[in-house]
Amino acid sequence: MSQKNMVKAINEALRHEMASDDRVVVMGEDVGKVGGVFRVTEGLYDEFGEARVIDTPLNEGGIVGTAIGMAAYGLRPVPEIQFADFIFPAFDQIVSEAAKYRYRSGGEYACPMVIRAPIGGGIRGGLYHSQSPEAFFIHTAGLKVVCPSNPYDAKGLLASAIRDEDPVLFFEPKRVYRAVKMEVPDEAYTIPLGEGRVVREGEHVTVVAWGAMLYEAIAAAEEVAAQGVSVEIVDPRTLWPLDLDLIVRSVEKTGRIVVVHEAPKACGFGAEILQLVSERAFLHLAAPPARVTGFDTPFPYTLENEYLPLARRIVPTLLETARY
Amino acid sequence: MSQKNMVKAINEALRHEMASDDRVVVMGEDVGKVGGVFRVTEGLYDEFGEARVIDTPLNEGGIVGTAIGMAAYGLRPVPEIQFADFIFPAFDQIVSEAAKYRYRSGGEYACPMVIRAPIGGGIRGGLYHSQSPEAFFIHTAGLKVVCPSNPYDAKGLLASAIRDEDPVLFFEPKRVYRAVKMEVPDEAYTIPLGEGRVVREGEHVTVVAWGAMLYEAIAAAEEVAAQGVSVEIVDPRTLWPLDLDLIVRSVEKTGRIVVVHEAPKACGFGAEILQLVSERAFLHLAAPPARVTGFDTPFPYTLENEYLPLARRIVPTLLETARY
Amino acid sequence: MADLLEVYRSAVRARLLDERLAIHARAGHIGYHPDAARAELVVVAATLALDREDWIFPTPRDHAAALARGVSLERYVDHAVGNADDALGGHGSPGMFASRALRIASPSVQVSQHLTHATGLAWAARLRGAKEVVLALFDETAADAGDFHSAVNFAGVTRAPIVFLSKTDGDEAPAPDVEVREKAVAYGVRDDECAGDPAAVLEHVGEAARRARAGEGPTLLEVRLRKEPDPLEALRAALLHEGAFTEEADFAFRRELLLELERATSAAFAKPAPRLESLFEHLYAPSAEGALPVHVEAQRASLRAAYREDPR
Amino acid sequence: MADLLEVYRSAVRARLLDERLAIHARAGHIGYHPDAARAELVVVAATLALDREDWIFPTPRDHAAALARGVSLERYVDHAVGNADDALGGHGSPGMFASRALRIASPSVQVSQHLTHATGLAWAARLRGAKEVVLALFDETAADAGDFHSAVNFAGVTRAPIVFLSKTDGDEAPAPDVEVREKAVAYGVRDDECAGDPAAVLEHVGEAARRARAGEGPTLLEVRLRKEPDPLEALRAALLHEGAFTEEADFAFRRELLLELERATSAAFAKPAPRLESLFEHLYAPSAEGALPVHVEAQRASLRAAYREDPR
Ligand SMILES: Cc1ncc(C[n+]2csc(CCOP(=O)(O)OP(=O)(O)O)c2C)c(N)n1
Ligand SMILES: Cc1ncc(C[n+]2csc(CCOP(=O)(O)OP(=O)(O)O)c2C)c(N)n1
Ligand SMILES: [Mg+2]
Ligand SMILES: [Mg+2]
Repeated sequence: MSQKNMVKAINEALRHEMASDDRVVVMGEDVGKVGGVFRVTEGLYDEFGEARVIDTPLNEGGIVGTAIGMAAYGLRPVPEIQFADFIFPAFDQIVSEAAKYRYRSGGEYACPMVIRAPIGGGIRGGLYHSQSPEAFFIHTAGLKVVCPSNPYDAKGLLASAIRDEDPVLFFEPKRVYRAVKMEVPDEAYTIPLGEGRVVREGEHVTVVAWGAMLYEAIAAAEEVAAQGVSVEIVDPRTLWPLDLDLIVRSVEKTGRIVVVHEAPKACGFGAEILQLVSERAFLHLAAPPARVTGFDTPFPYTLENEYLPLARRIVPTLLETARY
Repeated sequence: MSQKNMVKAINEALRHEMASDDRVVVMGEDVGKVGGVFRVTEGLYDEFGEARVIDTPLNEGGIVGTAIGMAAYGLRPVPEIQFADFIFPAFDQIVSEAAKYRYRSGGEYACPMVIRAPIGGGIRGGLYHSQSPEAFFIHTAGLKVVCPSNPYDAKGLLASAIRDEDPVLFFEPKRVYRAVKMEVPDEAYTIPLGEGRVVREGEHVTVVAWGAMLYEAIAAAEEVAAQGVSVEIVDPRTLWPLDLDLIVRSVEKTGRIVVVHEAPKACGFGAEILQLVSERAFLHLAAPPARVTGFDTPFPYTLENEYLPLARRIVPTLLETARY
Repeated sequence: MADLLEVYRSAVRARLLDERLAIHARAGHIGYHPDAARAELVVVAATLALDREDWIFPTPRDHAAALARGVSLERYVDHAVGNADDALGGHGSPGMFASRALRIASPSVQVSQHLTHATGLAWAARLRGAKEVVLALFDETAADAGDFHSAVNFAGVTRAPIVFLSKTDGDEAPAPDVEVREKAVAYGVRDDECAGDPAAVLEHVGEAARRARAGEGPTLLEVRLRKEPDPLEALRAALLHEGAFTEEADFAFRRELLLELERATSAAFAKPAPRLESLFEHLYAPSAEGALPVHVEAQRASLRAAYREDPR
Repeated sequence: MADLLEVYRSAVRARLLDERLAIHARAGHIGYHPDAARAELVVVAATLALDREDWIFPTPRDHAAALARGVSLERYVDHAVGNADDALGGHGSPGMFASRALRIASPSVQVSQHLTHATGLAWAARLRGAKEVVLALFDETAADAGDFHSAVNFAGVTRAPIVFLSKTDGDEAPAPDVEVREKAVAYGVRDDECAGDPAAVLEHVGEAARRARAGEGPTLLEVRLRKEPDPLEALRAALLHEGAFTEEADFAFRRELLLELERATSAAFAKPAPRLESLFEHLYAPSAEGALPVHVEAQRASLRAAYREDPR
């Protein structure tokens, strides 16, 4: 047990899984000798060698496509995409192939793999180093989508994702990578996919937030607490399949819900969560289900803090929802 | 004015726009001499020649990518994707490039183009000839998305899309292509993007449906009418930007809403429409907003009619919603 | 090595299957049928040039590979019909037949995407020290698509044990004026070519597979197919001429096949469709408790409710 | 044709800009700065080898092209800072500078995607009967990405008037062992190569552009860059040696530039950020009435409300 950041926690999960299962291989652009742009795979090349920590050409479609073949053979590839923004050259392979490989073959073949990619804004990276594409993959049947908000969850969820029999998108909030440190066990452990967590208990409004925005939700909750509004915060951790029961239980108590996410609003995951809640807990809703999200524009360079749903933009929606 | 099917109506719109604006070019796999897999571009090659009706290599990313360059030069390309299922090799070019071209260059460059693609099931085409990917593009800021349900709308909307200054995804319900005939003027006309249409007036429940599913919604409405449930049906025609005012006005009257679509449910466009209605008309809602959609699985081969939200699956939800 | 008679017999099975399923497709009994487009001899010969533990990545047109590995006509027709006995559970559309036991991979409908999978599997086999080789089939137009570039490039970089086989339509001119085999140099991959006759294919695929197995890396093999006159007819004439069989024997062989097809199709169409619930199977691996994810279970229940009186 | 002195002067501007913006990037004053990585001489020479009505598709590292076409340091720094005067409205991240007036296209951050745009524009120009030529710049690793394949293939098919210029890192070995220029044959495109010195680049790009303009089709030109010793230093020494300028004159020239940079950066950082509302501009073409789509207008209003006291 020691204080670790998320980069270290993920690195440990990779190391443990590779050590205990020789089918696990890591691959991607500069993941080997360089250890990845964010140094998440550092040291793995030295420990496991070039046959299991593989530097690939610059071609995300090729990375995911070859990983599908490796998975079909029986390996457990863990491809890294340098930024989630660069996942789109691999979109066809993920959406048309990996997601449907088991289904279309009637279970003859499966596609156990974990695609890791940093997501989110806040590093002044502009349009193509900041996006949060989770909704695309949630809309694609056959995938699972995970987004941890802290080092402890990241380590346990990644272990589960690697042991899962199906393709998992594992999105890492890059703004959290080195910003948050906490006690993380040195040994391997798992956190089951599909289980959310109540991060803060409260009475008046339920907030669902994940990744880097969880911290903004917490900051907003602190702020409105001073005005007598008590906020319960749920971190779903696994975005899909969603732990809807946990959210519904919370809404049954509070009667109000706000979802926060960085991605654009239109057809974002917020709409899905809120519509599911409207379906399951309609009579409990005392106020319109609400969202605070990135805008329906590309991710801007200069005004990124205005674009992001930071506490400043969450607070008014919390107050409005609580006082509706 | 004469009876025309949607294939003919779209073909006429292309011909009119090409004749009146020499910047308009059609391009794609076998759109030239062959006239397209569905014969939508038939005759254009003979009329306008190979410089304006262009057969391309089999590479959708190349088709859309070159179209972006052509648009930057000042042309108005209208690329065809043979099936919407094959749009994914072009996904990166559409989502990362076309959608953001104007925004990222501060308006120095624009990207006026219309990507045409047939969508939807019902032709026993299985996984890769049946999908409805509209939500992916609605989630991508900077695009417009159109889906006509009949020949008249198709002709007028396509003309508007081609004259629009921004990239438009124009999805054609392939099951409707030759199944529906109606009076369509021979001369050119436009229907503005962003304007929906009330297809059927009713009192008790609002249904939003588009493309081929509109006809299923109508069939379901007929069926429940016999049981005293009066259904109002809205066809948004342009999916994004959405004519939300029209839908909200209807819900203010009926107090109930059901969205029908072929695409999978999770993060589908239904969630967005319903959440927008919850935000705008919460106090008018007398029943939970509901959806009848394709399932969260890939599109199956054999059981496609069970997968699709046909009238049989719409009816129970209409009754439940009306009687809530 | 397989002999031409064996190739012929497998190819005739594929051809008669094509003719039969084309009828059912036209009549609307099945969704559609991607036929071999007269390339069955090439596909069969390439398949028989491999060892049984080698892997094949076919296109949806290459059912001849599955037949050559022993798939019965009935099993394939069950798949094309998508009935309750379909190995793919009625999920995959016609041509997507796959079998792990036979080492026939799941074909991609997106042209060329399976090529990258093939490279990945070959590379994985090599990383694991296996001696297995991969054959990846494609039609020449697929070389324009993006995944051809990824697949051959990754194969070049990894020296994966793979044979990319282009079934090149020798009656169509390439555009631009570049043969598929000429693209090999762009990836540092060995290229080769041969005519579409089965003896040549047996030899060239056999040799490329041998090199791959020996660690000498990938080959891009262009097979130039002439579809006129019908190559299967030409082989039949040659074998007859050589006395490999008599007209009567061939006639009897074909009649037997036609009867088998008749039985297979009658049986296949008589079988029920897959159960309603099968729609939700093989989406994810079954959980230990057999439970579906909550959202899927809700959808299953709603379908069941809408089809309450339906016995399926 | 441009002379080496002109190339030198533009390249020094680019270099000093790089040095300055690297400091601001490290200090966190700007998001980041994609520098020219010692390829500025190549980029400048290639730019000056073209006519002014020719089009350039740069990577985000190729600001030297914009400078060579007359963009002031202040204008570029405004962009890197993303202030209210940024030509891109604070939308594009550093390196995405674009100018229709200067025929500098919007660079893609997704490596290689701009190459396909370049082919499309060249093809469009040819379809319209214009004599304009396109220069598309890339770093050699981009040849692995999918859009390189699409772009060069479409250029080969259409015979578009385009020069693809690979800035190949001569200090890195290609993997597999294939030079970028060798890939041209896969697409039926002419290939060429030269060293990274500006005279060679002027000549080879000039010649490739001449061919393109004359309807002789595309060229894939591989420029082999050696980054050690610093090529800009080498050119400086050569020009000094030839007497093109004196040490003193060069010193004065650089001091002038440094002052200009000082003014540009001070000015750029003193300027306000773009207005809040600018977040929603250039999403779509402005409507006739200037109204935003309903959903965007609602978002604009909510932002404004959250920043009520903010004067921007
Ligand atoms: C990515 C993708 N785009 C489009 C298609 C549709 N498609 C199937 S085969 C084919 C090409 C047909 O040309 P060719 O291979 O020459 O076959 P031929 O028509 O000559 O038999 C196309 C465009 C596809 N399967 N995948
Ligand atoms: C599609 C895509 N994937 C990944 C990246 C991130 N990326 C930017 S440059 C680059 C390659 C760096 O290698 P090289 O071109 O050799 O530059 P060097 O590091 O040698 O300067 C990568 C992977 C990208 N821009 N686009
Ligand atoms: Mg062909
Ligand atoms: Mg390099």
